[in-house]
Amino acid sequence: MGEAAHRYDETLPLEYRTQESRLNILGFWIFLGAEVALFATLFATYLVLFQRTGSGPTAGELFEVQDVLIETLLLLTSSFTCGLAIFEMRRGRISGLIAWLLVTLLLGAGFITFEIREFIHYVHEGATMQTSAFLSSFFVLVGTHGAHVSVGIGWMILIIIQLLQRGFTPKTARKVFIVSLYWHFLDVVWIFIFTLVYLLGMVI
Amino acid sequence: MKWARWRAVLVLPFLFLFGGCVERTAVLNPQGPVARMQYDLIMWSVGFMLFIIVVVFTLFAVFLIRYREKPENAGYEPPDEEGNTLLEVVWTAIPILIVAALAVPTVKATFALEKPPTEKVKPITIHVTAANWKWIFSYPEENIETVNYVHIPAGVPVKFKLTSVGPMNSFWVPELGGQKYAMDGMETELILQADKPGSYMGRSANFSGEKFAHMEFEVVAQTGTDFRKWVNEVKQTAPKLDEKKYTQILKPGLVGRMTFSNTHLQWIDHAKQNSHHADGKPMKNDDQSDEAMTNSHHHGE
Amino acid sequence: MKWSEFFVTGEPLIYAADVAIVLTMVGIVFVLTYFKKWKWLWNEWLTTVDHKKIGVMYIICAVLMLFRGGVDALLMRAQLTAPNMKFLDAQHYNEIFTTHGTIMILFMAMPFIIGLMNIVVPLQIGARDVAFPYLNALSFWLFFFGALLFNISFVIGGSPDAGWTAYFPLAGNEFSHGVGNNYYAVALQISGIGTLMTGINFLVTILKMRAPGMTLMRMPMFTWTILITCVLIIFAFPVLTVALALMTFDRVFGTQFFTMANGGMSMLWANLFWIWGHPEVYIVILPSFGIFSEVVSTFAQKRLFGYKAMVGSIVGIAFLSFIVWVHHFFTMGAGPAVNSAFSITTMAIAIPTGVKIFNWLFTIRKGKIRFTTAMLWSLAFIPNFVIGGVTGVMLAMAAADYQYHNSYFLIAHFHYVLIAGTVFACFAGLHYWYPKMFGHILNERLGKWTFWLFMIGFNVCFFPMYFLGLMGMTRRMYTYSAGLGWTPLNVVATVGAVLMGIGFIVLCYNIYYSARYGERDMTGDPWNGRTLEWATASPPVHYNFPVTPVVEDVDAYWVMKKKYGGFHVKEEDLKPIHMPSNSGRPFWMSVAFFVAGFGLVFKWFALAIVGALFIVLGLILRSFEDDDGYHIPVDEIKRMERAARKGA
Amino acid sequence: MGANSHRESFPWKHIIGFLLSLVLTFAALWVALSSGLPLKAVIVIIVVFAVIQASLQLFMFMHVNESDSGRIQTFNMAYSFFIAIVVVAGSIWVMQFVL
Repeated sequence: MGEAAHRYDETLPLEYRTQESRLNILGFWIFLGAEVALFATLFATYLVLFQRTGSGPTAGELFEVQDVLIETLLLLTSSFTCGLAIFEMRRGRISGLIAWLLVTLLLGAGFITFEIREFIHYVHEGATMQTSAFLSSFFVLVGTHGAHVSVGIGWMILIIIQLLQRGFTPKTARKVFIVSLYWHFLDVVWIFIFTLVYLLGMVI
Repeated sequence: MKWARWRAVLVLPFLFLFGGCVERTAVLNPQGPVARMQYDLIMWSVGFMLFIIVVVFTLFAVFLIRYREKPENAGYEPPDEEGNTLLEVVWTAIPILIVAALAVPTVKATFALEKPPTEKVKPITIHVTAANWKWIFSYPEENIETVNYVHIPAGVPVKFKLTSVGPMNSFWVPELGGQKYAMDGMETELILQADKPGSYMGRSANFSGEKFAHMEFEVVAQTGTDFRKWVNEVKQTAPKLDEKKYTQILKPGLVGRMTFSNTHLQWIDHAKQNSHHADGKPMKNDDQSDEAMTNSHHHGE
Repeated sequence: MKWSEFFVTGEPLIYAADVAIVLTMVGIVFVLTYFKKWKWLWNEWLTTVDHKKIGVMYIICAVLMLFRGGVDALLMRAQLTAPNMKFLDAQHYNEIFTTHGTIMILFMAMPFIIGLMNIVVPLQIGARDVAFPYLNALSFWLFFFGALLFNISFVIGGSPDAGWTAYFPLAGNEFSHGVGNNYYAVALQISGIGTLMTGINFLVTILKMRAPGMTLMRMPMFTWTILITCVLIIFAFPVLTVALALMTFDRVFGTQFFTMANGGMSMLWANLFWIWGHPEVYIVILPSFGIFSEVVSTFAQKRLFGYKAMVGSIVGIAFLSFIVWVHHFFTMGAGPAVNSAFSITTMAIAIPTGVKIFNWLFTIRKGKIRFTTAMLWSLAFIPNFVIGGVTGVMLAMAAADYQYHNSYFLIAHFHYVLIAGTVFACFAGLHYWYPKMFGHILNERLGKWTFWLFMIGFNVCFFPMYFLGLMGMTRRMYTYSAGLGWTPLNVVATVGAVLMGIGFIVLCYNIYYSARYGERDMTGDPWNGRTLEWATASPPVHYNFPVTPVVEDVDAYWVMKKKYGGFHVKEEDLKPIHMPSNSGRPFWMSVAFFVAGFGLVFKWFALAIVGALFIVLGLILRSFEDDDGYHIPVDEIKRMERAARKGA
Repeated sequence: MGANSHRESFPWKHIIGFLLSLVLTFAALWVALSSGLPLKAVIVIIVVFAVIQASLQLFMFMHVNESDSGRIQTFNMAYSFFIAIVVVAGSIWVMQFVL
């Protein structure tokens, strides 16, 4: 870091104004690239194992379209509202930003609630992580995504607090922007979980 | 392969230099068509590799000697050259050609090794089960089983169907050909063939735990008639294997050679355990195999 | 759990190690207290975010790990010297080769490379520090505590014993009951997270923080290789993260990924391991290529031949490295089509590698070669690496690989590429950049002794192994019988290993000797270097450059020297410099990782949760932190510059 | 600077992206469960839909190509998708014989 860290450019949106912010945002994008590789490995594991059900139930026996659809719509909508939050931030409206972030949070919490319910339901049916390779890979893949969403919720809460404390600064704006990237990314992962885990599991 | 022999001559001095001799150097002493195919491929590659080594080492030596800093050339200023497109194209093209020259026979051999080396003789099948730390050989057609040694007819392709109870092992008889893994819940196939009667050392090439170093076995190649004779002898004299005895054999530890006049395949085939493509082969009473059968039952198809 | 299971017992070697560890600890505490150095240790090192200090700490750890891995190697060679030796028992031998492999790759080669890149890359691109200095400190401490966790397995709980590849089901609960492989899974995980962050950090640093005028195609070759290595790290390490996580789940929580029942599949582990494992090989070899490029060009006193082709070949190698992994298990039965495809992609790597070899050869052609120690290592690399490389091509030929696989032929091959590639590069880089790190030169005479002992020892040790492999000796055998004819070559190999050990001792002595009597480097440019790191003082002031240099061509500093007679700083150009603040948090957060990891290893979940809570606490505190660093005023810069350049 | 140089007063991009996502989700659901297409066709179609939807997120919501690092970001994501395909398809291909 040097003077560059404080190179300030008024023409850019708030979150891009300092060199430090630009570095952070790029770094986070690259981290997301690593996350793609991480989830790809989990998907590869799941796809290799999902028909190896041992003595446990199969995907077709387990999944229910209704639950999955509700989770999908919740997360999809939360990604949209998160986008709206950034839109509001770029218009300089902090109340709009916080409002949309709160909606996003609520939708995310709803998603997590449904997911936990789904997991509990499976466990009650005797389908646990230890039952078969299929279920191990299912719980770890979907669970890793769920853990990411939970982390996202906690993180967003921290940032809302900072927004309330400090208002719009290049730093808080950058943090909001980065958490929004994270949130959208989780939706991208979910799209593939929806397709390759649930839809595929229900057709094969 | 006159050319290959000639190249072998280049390697041999090294072997003698290091106190080995050809007979000891199992990989370079092929005793069957499979090993020979691999030997030829190895020798073919060794030629190119020696060529590369000679070229690089020569350039290296010449440049080092000519261009070192000496009091005489104190005023010499090395030229500021960026590169030389022509040269760079040349030393990109030559490796490409060499790789191509190696890739074609490699692909051919890789495919060829999956088939018996000869069509004329009907191959025999031997199931190989690796366990901690012994090799179990089952002859499904002859209905006999051996432990830690295996008899095969010379001149006949042998299909070894490999699996494992427990850690992964690798089935390797260097004089007869390359290895393949024996893995739990899987079946891999390795085809070998011996030219003539003889005894060949085999061993596990993949670390499988404490006593792995002792996982050796002997491959005894016999003439067709001797082999038949041996099979009949085993059938008449060897004891029967039962599940209790078999479970005992599977226990981790070392055992000597054993011979039985039936096979464990009657009640369990470890290759079918836990796999997706279970064919629902009937397995008898014992708990383990029952479980194995349900485990491997595929619900979706 | 009983105490006798907690502490490893039974072997005199282990008791000796226990005593040595306790004595060392007491000694360190005593020295720090006696000389009142605790505060210095904390302020200058444990909390530092300075890339140069972090780099030095990486290298110190790497050298320590080289010692540990080397002792493992010598023990193995001792056991294999003669047939039926009773020096080590099977279990002990198995633990030793497992830790040898794991330590040498993950805790020696990688940190050595990462240490050098920490020190050199920001200097080479004319930056003040890396993009994320705080994260850099965290990376180091995660690596450090990961390595520590792995190493304590030796005395607490038992070492992993399933090979550095940890193939299942051997490494699973069914066959590995102790905590050894838990250590493997957790310790590698912790240091792996650190490595991933290093990758992101340096990628952003190189892409965004280069000095004005330094376009991508003007970057020094070492920086180029690090850039590409970062890409490999970023996309390969998540795969390891997942593989190790699944291993942890299987071993600690009883899932069925790689088990023998309920659909588990051991081949999946091999597949995931090598998807990471092959790029990993290039993560340690590409930077080595970079180091050799710098050293060869400096001491041939001539610019690197075919710069563009060199860049292209690095990119090509990196690309190919992700699509060759199956060659590590050609013998697993995937069928001829799969094997042929991966065979061809593997052989294709030889093409860009060959291009590089010829480019180095033609760099020294028409040069004026100075045989410094660093140059000797770099020159020795060429023939030795070619031997390793061509045997690599032979191994890549699937049908022939069935005969080499898992034999000593393979062992010889990968030691030829990893030692002649990575270890030679680490030594070359150490000698080359040593004055930049510490301000004095490593003694050349002792350096040459190290070189010849180690290089000859290396060949004596590993060349016979090619033939042992062809004779049917397989890797990881703790003993062999007398009638096989393997004895003479094994004796030769052991002699070679001893020579390498002596070479290492000479190196350590050299470090001590040079610190006391070594020639001080007052110029900052002892080798007549070509790249920007030589434009600063040795060692550089913590802000690196008083003003950011402007780059006009490849070999930026060389051009400056030709055109302007050096890098001149006018005092009126000085502006206050912004620097990041030190932080103790990376250190204690990594301690928390260590505690959580330790809990996980022993399934003491309460402890693991406590550790995890501290990690979360650290993250929250970081999020709320509002520290923008500090500025160094111009007068202070003037003072420090004069002090650093005194005597120049 | 792409998306943010002209400040819009209404989030058209987001709304279009959201609606398209919904359409693609339901379309994939229909293809999978009610279309009666052969299995291979179903798999291809739903995977293609997923990829389109992911790109929608990346470009409409995440603005992957904005800022002075837009090209790096885009290349980074493209390469990570390439790696994802290698890992997933490669693993399946390599282990097909035991699946």
